[in-house]
Amino acid sequence: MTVKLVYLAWVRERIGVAEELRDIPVNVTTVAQLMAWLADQGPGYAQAFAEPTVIRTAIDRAHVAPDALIADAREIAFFPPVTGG
Amino acid sequence: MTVKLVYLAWVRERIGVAEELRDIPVNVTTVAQLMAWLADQGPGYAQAFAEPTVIRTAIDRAHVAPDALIADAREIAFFPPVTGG
Amino acid sequence: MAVRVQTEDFDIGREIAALTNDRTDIGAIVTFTGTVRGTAQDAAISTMTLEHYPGMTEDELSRIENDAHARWPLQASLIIHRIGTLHAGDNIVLVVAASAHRQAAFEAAAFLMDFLKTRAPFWKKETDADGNGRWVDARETDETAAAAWLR
Amino acid sequence: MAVRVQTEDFDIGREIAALTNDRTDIGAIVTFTGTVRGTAQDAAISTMTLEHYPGMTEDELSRIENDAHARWPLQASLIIHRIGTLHAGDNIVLVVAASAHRQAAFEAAAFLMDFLKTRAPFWKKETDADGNGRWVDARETDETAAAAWLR
Repeated sequence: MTVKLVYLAWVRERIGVAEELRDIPVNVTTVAQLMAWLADQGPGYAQAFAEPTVIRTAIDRAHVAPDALIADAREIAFFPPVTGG
Repeated sequence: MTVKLVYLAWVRERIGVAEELRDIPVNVTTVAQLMAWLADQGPGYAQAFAEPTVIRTAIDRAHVAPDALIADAREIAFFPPVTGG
Repeated sequence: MAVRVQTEDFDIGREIAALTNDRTDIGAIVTFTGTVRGTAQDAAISTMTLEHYPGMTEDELSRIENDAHARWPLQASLIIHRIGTLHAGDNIVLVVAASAHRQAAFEAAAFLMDFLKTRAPFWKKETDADGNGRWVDARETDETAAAAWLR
Repeated sequence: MAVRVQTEDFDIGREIAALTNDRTDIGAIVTFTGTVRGTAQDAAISTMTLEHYPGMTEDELSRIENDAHARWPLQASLIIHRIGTLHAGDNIVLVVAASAHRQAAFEAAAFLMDFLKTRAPFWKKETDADGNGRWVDARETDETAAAAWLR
């Protein structure tokens, strides 16, 4: 499955990429599994996903929980807890 | 004791007077007693003070309860529950 | 801290600017604006006339404002209340509370309104299209809201 | 109902006027304005940069606004959030809730802010006078405030 991945705020800074298209292995089915898999993709990824419980995720621009399934996702975004307002 | 009495909103309309100086009998010592005494001063007063529990009172421009003493008051105001804002 | 009783309208943007200008310690500003609705109990209102008790009004509004400052860390506050004859859609009252954080600003603004509604000596008289005047009744819910702060 | 994400400043008085103009069914308007404070954790802030997630931001703000309209009888509402580089004293966010009565307007404005703070994808980075940047941490109290509405 090819998915557009979006990284924001310090997640983006650590990875050094704002967005990318990635082929996700078929055995990666949840958000939590995807974060674990991404943490192995290089030093920046390892640093960004070092504490996965801190990272928030949106699938197709809506918030999801770590156990959400990524099947059918077109765009998955990872970001720190929001701090607007 | 001579006191300035102030009437506001429909209390004023019923009495027909906005303010007046009155000599208060010495046996009238509380706000509640003053309202009862005023109710006897004419038809407008009787109408204004027909339901004394509805009327609010201020002594020298601060809210007081019906059992407040009127001694030392310079100005006593009677008015309906407030409806500003 | 300021209270004003006036016949003229107010400009909310200008009032906020005057309160916050050149200050960098404010993080949250809450305003409440009360306006004249066009209907009351399903009947059209032509005009609303606001009467007050000059002298006491300013004292009472200042007491309410002082109470708010004693309860919350406020950087600034403002109460403006109009008097005289108003029409549907017109501004009646403006309350502003400014603090470092939003909870204090929200709570203080609500507190100011709850006590303004139940303590400040203003009275509203509505007049319908036929010229019939009616003094607005006080609302039980306003007393309940104010009493809740004293629990 | 409207949400806007913009780099430009906003004029609170003009925004309220645009929402309420020619309407006589509104009796209560509550606004919340968030501004950049000059210090954070006792250190002076030189600039604050606001980043967001374009596309999701507008969707999320609209969801929050819809939720507020489902909970309270609101005649109008507005959310404006600025992005880009801001300085101490600058406006960040404006929320407006208009209703017939004040309790609905107060509660809806606080609700909009509580969920904007915890759901809308914005991130703040503070830069001090030496050019050192620091991402602002999320506050536990914001999560608590939002969760209280869901009880």
